[in-house]
Amino acid sequence: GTPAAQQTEEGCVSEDLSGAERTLAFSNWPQYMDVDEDDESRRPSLDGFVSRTGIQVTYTEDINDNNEFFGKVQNQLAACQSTGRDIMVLTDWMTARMIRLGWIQKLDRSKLPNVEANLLPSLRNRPFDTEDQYAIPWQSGLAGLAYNGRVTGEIRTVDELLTRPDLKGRVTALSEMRDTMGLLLMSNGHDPTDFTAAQFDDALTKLRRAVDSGQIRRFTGNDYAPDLAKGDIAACVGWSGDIIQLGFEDERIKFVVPESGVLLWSDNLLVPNRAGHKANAEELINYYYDPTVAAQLAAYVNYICPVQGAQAELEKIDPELAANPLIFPDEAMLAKAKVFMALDEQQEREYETKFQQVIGA
Amino acid sequence: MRISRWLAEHWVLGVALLVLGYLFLPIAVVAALSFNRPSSRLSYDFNEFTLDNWRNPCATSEMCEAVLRSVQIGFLATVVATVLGTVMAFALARHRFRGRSGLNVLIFLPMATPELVMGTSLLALFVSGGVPLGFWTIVIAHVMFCVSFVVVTVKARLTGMDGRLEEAAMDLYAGEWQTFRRITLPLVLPGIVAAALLAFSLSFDDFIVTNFNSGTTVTFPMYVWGAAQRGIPPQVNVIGTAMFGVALLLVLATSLAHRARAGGQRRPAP
Amino acid sequence: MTVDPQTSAGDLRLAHLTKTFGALTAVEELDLTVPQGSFFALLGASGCGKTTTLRMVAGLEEPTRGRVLLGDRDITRLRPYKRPVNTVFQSYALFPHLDVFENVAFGLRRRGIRSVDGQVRRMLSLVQLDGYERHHPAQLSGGQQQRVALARALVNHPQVLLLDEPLGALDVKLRRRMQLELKRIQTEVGITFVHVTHDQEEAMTMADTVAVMNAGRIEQLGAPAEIYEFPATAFVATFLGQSNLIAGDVSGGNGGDLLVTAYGTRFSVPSARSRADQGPVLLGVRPEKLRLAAAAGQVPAGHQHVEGSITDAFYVGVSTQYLLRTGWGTELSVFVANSGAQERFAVGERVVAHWDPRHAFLLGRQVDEDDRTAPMRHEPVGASW
Amino acid sequence: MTVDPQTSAGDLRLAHLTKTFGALTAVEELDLTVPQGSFFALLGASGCGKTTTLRMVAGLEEPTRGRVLLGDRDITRLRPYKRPVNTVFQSYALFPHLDVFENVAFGLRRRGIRSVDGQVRRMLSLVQLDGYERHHPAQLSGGQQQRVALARALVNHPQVLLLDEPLGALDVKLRRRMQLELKRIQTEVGITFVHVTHDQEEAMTMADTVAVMNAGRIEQLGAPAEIYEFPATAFVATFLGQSNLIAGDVSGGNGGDLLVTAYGTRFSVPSARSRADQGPVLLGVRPEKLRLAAAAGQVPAGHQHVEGSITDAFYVGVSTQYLLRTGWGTELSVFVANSGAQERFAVGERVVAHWDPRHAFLLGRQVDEDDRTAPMRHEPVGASW
Amino acid sequence: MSAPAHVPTASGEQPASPAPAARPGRHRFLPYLLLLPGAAWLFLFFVVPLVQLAAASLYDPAGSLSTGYALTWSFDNYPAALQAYWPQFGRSFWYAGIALVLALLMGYPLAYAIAQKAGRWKHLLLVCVIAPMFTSFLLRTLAWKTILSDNGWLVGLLRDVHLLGPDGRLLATPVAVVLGLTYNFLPFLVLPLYASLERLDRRLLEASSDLYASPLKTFRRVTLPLSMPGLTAGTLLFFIPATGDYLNAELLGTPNEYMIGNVIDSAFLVRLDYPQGAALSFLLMSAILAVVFGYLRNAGTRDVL
Ligand SMILES: Nc1ncnc2c1ncn2[C@@H]1O[C@H](COP(=O)(O)OP(=O)(O)OP(=O)(O)O)[C@@H](O)[C@H]1O
Ligand SMILES: Nc1ncnc2c1ncn2[C@@H]1O[C@H](COP(=O)(O)OP(=O)(O)OP(=O)(O)O)[C@@H](O)[C@H]1O
Ligand SMILES: NCCCCNCCCN
Ligand SMILES: [Mg+2]
Ligand SMILES: [Mg+2]
Repeated sequence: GTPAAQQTEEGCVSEDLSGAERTLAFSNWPQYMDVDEDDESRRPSLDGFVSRTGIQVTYTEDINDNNEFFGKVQNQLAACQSTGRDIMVLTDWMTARMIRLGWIQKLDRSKLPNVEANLLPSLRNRPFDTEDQYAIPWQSGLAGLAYNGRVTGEIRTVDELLTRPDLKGRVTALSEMRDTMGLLLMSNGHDPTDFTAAQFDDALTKLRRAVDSGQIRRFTGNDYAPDLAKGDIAACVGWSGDIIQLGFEDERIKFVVPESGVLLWSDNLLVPNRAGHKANAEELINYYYDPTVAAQLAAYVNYICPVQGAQAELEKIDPELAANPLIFPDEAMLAKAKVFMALDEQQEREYETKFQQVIGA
Repeated sequence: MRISRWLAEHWVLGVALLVLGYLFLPIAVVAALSFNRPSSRLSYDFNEFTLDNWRNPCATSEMCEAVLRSVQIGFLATVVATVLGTVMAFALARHRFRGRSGLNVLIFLPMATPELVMGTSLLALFVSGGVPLGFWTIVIAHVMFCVSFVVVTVKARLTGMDGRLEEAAMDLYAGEWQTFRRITLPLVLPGIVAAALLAFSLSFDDFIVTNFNSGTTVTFPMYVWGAAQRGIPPQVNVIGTAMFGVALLLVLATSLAHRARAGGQRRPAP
Repeated sequence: MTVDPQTSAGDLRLAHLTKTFGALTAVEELDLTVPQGSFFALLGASGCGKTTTLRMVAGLEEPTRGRVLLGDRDITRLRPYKRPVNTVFQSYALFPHLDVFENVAFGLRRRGIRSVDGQVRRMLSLVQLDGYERHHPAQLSGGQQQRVALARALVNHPQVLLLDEPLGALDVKLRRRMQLELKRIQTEVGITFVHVTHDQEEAMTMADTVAVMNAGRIEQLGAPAEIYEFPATAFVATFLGQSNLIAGDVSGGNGGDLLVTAYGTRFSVPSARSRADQGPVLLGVRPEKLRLAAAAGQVPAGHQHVEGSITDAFYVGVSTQYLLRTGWGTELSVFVANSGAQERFAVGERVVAHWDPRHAFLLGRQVDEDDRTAPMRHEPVGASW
Repeated sequence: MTVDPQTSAGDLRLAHLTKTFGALTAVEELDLTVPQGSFFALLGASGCGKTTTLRMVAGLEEPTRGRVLLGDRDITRLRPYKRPVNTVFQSYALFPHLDVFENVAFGLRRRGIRSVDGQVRRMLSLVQLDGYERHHPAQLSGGQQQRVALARALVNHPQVLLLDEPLGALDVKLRRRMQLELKRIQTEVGITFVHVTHDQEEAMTMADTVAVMNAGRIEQLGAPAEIYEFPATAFVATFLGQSNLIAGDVSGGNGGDLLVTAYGTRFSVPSARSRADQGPVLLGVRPEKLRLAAAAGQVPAGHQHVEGSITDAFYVGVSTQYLLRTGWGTELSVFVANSGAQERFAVGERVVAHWDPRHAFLLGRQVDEDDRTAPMRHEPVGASW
Repeated sequence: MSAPAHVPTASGEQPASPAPAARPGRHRFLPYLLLLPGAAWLFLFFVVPLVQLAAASLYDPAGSLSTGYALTWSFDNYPAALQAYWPQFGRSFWYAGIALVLALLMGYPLAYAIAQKAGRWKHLLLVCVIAPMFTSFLLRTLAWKTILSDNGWLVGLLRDVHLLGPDGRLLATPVAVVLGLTYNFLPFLVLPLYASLERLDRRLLEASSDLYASPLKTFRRVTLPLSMPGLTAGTLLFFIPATGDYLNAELLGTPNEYMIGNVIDSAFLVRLDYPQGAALSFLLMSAILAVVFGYLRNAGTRDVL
């Protein structure tokens, strides 16, 4: 057999080499960092961090999907080995799992004054990290629908996405169970914050039908974006910021908040065990909680910014963006946005397995 | 009548050319895109001709590092696998010993095992052994799946070789080592070169096994995989096209060199 | 077949040489001396152990027993590359990746000789291959390849050159040419040649000494004409050239002659040409020694004769070959040169075959052995092939 | 060399058959009739177009011009698998993946014949391979393979069987055996055999008709003895058997004889044996037709003679071959059968070579042509090889 | 004749040198020495992991990451895995099989033409078969994605000639997956086949046509059987990786085309169900081996590789 993957603070000690090595390995999702319009190899906010602190950042966009990424690093973390990354960005539920497994290093709050000052209250003291010492939000966002108006007409509802004949085979959904199933639960009139197993099964049946009929081409991670942009995919389940970014290049690509509701989630900055540069990571976290930096980032990625005061800063750069409810959600938007309920290990396994079976793997 | 006879004799060539066309079709797309200035980062359509990508193939340093890394891994894996495999091929072709058939199975099995299975099982080994994943675990894995191909290729060449040549060399005052160095090795060399080329192409192109055993190390195929998820920089196509060209030149050069050594066309029998 | 007592410094001697492969004895207690500088031919049926013998001399095979000596030096256990012996292999075994020059230079280079150029060129010119230095073996004709193989061996000035059917793969015409060439070169360089061949004519025309091997042993050894004219055994008589052998019994003596009775007829053979002087014998006459006459009256005095009828006749240009059925039912074969002088006979004609008793020879015979007819040139030699 | 006007239903006729490969003309305007049921041999130097001719008959090569007819049927453009013609290939081309039985059955099965068993077994027994049905070609000796190839072709009862040097790869001994075998089988089955060979002896002993080809054309065609005894051209005289050719000029006639002056000496040749009756000629005598005498006085009446001294002598068992230097400096070659009756001569001795004029023949000569000596058996035939 | 009585010894006899002259005893251990490094490598990095994987396939399926997995010899994992994923299983063999047929239809003429008809272009053509392997597998597959894309010229062309309906697609269909499999593994089929066809003696083909076999019959009765060793080796080298592949299905297909490789991939990397992943891996391997040995038996050439 294999031993449990559970680690403890005492059992798996990480050494911080930040004093000697001014470097940082940063794993993130694609389209989650501002890029210079003229020179795509430059990332202004990150470059700002480098010049401000002298810490060299190796920035890798190698997270496409929470599960996929977990699969990549779990062997090392379970064995208390370095993943080669100092900081990484994962969604709430995955963050919760990692913390539960003891794979995440505790941050030194004293080195995060900006976080202390500017983290949105709604994102503090969350159940999986009651003292905000493991996971600091990077961005929040919405999971909803998107379409490319160049190749199809407008889409308003989840049902349209799953059944409209002209979309057959040109639709993708997310392999992120909570996003896809959350939308389906809501389209069935159920509440993703609080649903029963039967309700889940109903939603899953609906999904299966769409898969079997060939309506859904693929279940994707973040990689739906290029296909949607190209028009290979007419419509999909996607994440707000990505779509808005695509919309800048082609205004016919639109994000849709279905009437039945959207999913709200946050991605968090995490320092895994055996990461050698925790202090450098803390400097980075603190840097991004500077409202001007946060605004710079938000202006590009168009996700929901967790930093108080960023909206004011953004107003200075781009007032139109600052008023976009998808970036700084208003009450109406928040009413439609639901957070997928927390699952215990047993539930998670059960629902994941069922979901995976439907999405074909 | 004559036309039908000509057709009867040449249609195969026609089909072969069509199939070659099929083999080259995607390469042509890759090559074309290497001259493309994409309309946007996420676009993969041919937009506008440019030489920029070729002038500046390292737009992203990750990509060029990945290419370099893949070449290094490919080189190391090729050298090790070729040495190990060649030596094994010699033992198998030239000696009778106990356990031969078992060994043949051991060599055949990796070729009969889906890459996925090899990748996952090897990963489990590294993790349970506490071996940090990275460059060297990739090399180890690549050597493992290349060795069998090398053995098979070299062995075929060796068994086809006339053993009397070695006797003739010994008769002509060449000791064991000299015989090996002057006769056996040069004669088997084309087989070894072919095996090495095969090994390199297998290693350079591997995604599945590498993906499982790479840790955070990124090889070129893995870079392409990742890039495909977020929009491929056109320079990737430059690398792809260049590798194709290099392969063409390399293989062509070796076969020309070989032909030159063998001394051209065989004379018709007297 | 015993070791020659007086041997010179460079003679090749095999003493009690034996080689067994598992249960099979390929070479059995071979004793043999090949005088230095001679052209020695080893003849024998397929599988009789010729190649094995040569391989032991070359060091490519280790003898089970016995010794190989060069002069007084025992080389039995020397590795092949340490022996002053070279081989021309049947299939030439030219190195395909080396050109003609490098093939020939191979042995010299292996012995650490630096300036090989002169020697190689001289050797290539000896075998008339000047200008072919940069050709590769695949670009040469069979005859040219053969000469490269020869040059490659000769350039080393070995004490002994072994030739294992070097002409076996050539067509008849080329073969004849190469034979002369080999002989010329051997005369020129004066090295000991040990030549293995299947072809008796080849052995006879080229060698100073011929050894006829049978089942791992040597049956007879001597000058070609000596063996041909007076073979020691029935095997030799039929293997080297062809013979009509008539089964009979010695019935007495008559001065220098032995009397033999066969099928009720009496024949005489000079005792000097007899290998047996009593009991069952085979009376041998070579087909070209037999002559034909239309009637017994035309038989020259002193000749012996047998009557019969022609059952077959073959015109082969130079000669005509007849098959004659004797009164007692077996057949004799007669070769008559087409010199224009002889009468022609037709199939069915009754004729008399006659011969000078001095051309006959007498061999010992196993009791159950029967007559043997010399096969005509175009007749199957044995039943099984 | 022209088409035989009266042809029977099954004759193989080649009419103006021509094949060019690029600039090279391999076969040139060949006209030839091979009578049904005959054993026809095609002889010629390497590269003269024999194989190409056969391949056109088999349908494996398409003629550039001309026609191939079987009886009255034009088969020039018929695909090979539709012709009643089979080939025994030089290398046999046996199917290595099929056993002997299946090799032989191949053609029958392809023609849709179901019960092949009896036919195949009968054929195997004809070539004496009963019991070898389940052997694979790799397990057979060369001679056995040859017979399988033969059986595989014969079992189809083709109208014409083409044999392209089927014996070329065999060693001399086996070759002789196979020749007889082939002849026997042809006599038995009565199929037309067209046999290509390099070996003139082979052609002469086996064929009813021999055609000598040279550079894409046929030089002479006829019964073997006819061609041998009275060749039409110098090429034929030296290619089929061997000849001493003496350059001279016709100096007049004398009854039924022509008088030839060569080197100041007068010789006569019956006009019936002359291919030219004026101008420069070659006087031909075959070496076995020459006889040796110690002195001019011993030359029989009516014989013509040349004096000279022996420069070389080869003992080859059946015969001894002498080289004689004539007074005018060229050489003659003389074969003397070792029948025991003839005197032996030593190198250096002065002798007289003589012949019956009826054994000489006369050929036309190019003005610049010189003497040619029949090569001795063991002398190089040409300068370049 | 002054013969060199002594020849300088070739010094430094190497263990790696083969000794054609059989010297009993001399090289008894040499083969083992030669085999040791390679065999050890394969043993350590192939056999041992495989055994480990075998053990993993028998873990308690109720185990989890946080609790760990216990080896409970749960053979039930096998039927359970098969039951859950037999469609993907079947599909793997089905797609690989169709791809094999296509590859044979394309690869045989190609190999044949190169070996027998190409004359002096032989080497160049052979290079052309190998060279694409140097352009990344992924790049080529992505290129196929572009070629087959709904808005691409190919689909447009096929729609124009009505081989595809107005809404017809190529990408994300079984056709695309099978095409991708065919494409990617074709060189592995062609190379051994070529080696075998190159050795084919043309004279045998002539003999066959001389013996009344039409070109088709000649192919069926002579060419095909004689190329069997290469065909067998090529078939295996094509079929095995094709069956276990998941990238083509992933990139060119939809969940409806997913093969067993996709399932194993997700079992190991996404669902983290090691027992099931391992069990599926072993099921796949044994299925492949069963097919292979069944095939080898029929092909009659055991000694292909
Ligand atoms: N390595 C070996 N192992 C077993 N038997 C062998 C070996 N080499 C030769 N023999 C056997 O020894 C006998 C003599 O073989 P050898 O090759 O010396 O014959 P040969 O006279 O050269 O025949 P050929 O004229 O056919 O070449 C044969 O019966 C042969 O099969
Ligand atoms: N396919 C071909 N292409 C070009 N030239 C050819 C071809 N086949 C034969 N030739 C040439 O045609 C001539 C006649 O060849 P062919 O094979 O008929 O000769 P051959 O009489 O059979 O000779 P051999 O006795 O050597 O077999 C030769 O010069 C040969 O080189
Ligand atoms: N381009 C950045 C997308 C980040 C998505 N994070 C995953 C959220 C899952 N609910
Ligand atoms: Mg031998
Ligand atoms: Mg020919």
